[in-house]
Amino acid sequence: MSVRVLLFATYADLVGTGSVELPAPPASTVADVLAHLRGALPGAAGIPERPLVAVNQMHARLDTPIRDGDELALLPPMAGG
Amino acid sequence: MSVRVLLFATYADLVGTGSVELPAPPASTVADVLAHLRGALPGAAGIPERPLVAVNQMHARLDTPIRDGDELALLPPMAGG
Amino acid sequence: MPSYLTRAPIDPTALVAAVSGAELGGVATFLGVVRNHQDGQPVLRLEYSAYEAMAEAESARIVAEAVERWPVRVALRHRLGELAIGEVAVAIAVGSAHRAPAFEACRYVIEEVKRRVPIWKKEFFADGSVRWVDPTAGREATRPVAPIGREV
Amino acid sequence: MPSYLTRAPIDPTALVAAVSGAELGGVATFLGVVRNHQDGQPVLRLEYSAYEAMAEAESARIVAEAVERWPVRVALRHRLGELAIGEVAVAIAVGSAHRAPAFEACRYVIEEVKRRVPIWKKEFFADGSVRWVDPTAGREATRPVAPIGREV
Repeated sequence: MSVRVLLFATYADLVGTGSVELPAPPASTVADVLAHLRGALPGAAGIPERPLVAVNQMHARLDTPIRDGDELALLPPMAGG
Repeated sequence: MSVRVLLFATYADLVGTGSVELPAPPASTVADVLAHLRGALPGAAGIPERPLVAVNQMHARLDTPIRDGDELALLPPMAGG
Repeated sequence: MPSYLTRAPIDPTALVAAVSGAELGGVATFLGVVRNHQDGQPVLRLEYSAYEAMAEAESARIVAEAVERWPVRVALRHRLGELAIGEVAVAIAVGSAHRAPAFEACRYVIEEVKRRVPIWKKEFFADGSVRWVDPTAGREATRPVAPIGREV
Repeated sequence: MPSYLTRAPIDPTALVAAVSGAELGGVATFLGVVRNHQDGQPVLRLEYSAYEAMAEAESARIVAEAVERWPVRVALRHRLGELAIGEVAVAIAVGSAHRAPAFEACRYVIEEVKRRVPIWKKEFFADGSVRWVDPTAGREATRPVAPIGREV
């Protein structure tokens, strides 16, 4: 299956892109996709071990399961307001 | 000595005036002046037993002493805001 | 000394500007607006009156207390005279570098204004009746506002 | 669905009007304003960016939570793009028949916006340097925002 990973702010700067499409085996979690990302893109090594994440535009956790076509976002510390 | 008594809102309506000058013996308190007012002006009977009071534009108490020339105000329940 | 009472419509934007500054990050405000009903009865308009000299002095004391207690700037304005439904009766703006003190000081000022500033409100109802508002009605008898004595 | 994000200057008066009503007596607002300094360094301007689809959705969820928890009307707007010192970055207006819920809901919304809405801020300093703001810097590592799972 396939997952779209979105990167923002410092994370996008680190990786050099704001969006990447990654393949993922069935029964993957957010943590699995994140590990895959670190392997695929060297800049991703600078992302913290346990970043804030969102799946399909809702806050999620590292053990949240991922389904085909999901949108996974890695969120640097938020600074709105 | 002499005290100026100010009345507002419902109390002014009850007494029929917003201001009255009253004589007061030395060592009078707010309560003494209030008792004198009730005797002097029939409408003052409608003022509660223990109204809110101010002396010289500061919140005061019934046992606050009164001095010559003081301005004593009887304050109905406040409704600002 | 600024005047805390006004007979002209209150412009909340001007109060916000008065407490804003390049070094301040947050502004909390409270606006008290004339409602169209009271205890279920339709209100047409209101008339606010005050013991003006004391209302100014007590407002100044409340603002001074807030500024002493929190790192804030405070603007306060209360309207007097006749007000229509929807008009602003009281406006408070509090600017601070941080939001917590801005909220706390703003809340403090409106609570103390309601409790301590000698202002009264006459309601004109749709049926032609008129009534002085008594916020303590239904509660126990009026109690002293604060045990503030004076030097003797 | 209203948009909670805007690239145009925010007009707080319009937000207040949106939550006012003839039956409501109080409006609490909070304005977040761009400060001219950060950790002692002079800031020239800011640039806000967002994960826009999620920022809209999360803002809607926060407003829905406030409206469910308190008897209030809520308006919320967050600015994106480049902002000058003194400009309003976020504005919240909460109307209610009573002031306590207006204050509480207003505070709730700003706290949750800061905690949960994916918006980032780039600071441009007077010395030419640029920095992404990290409000968690100096604290322990980032923690999950909320233990929100999803149905599986």
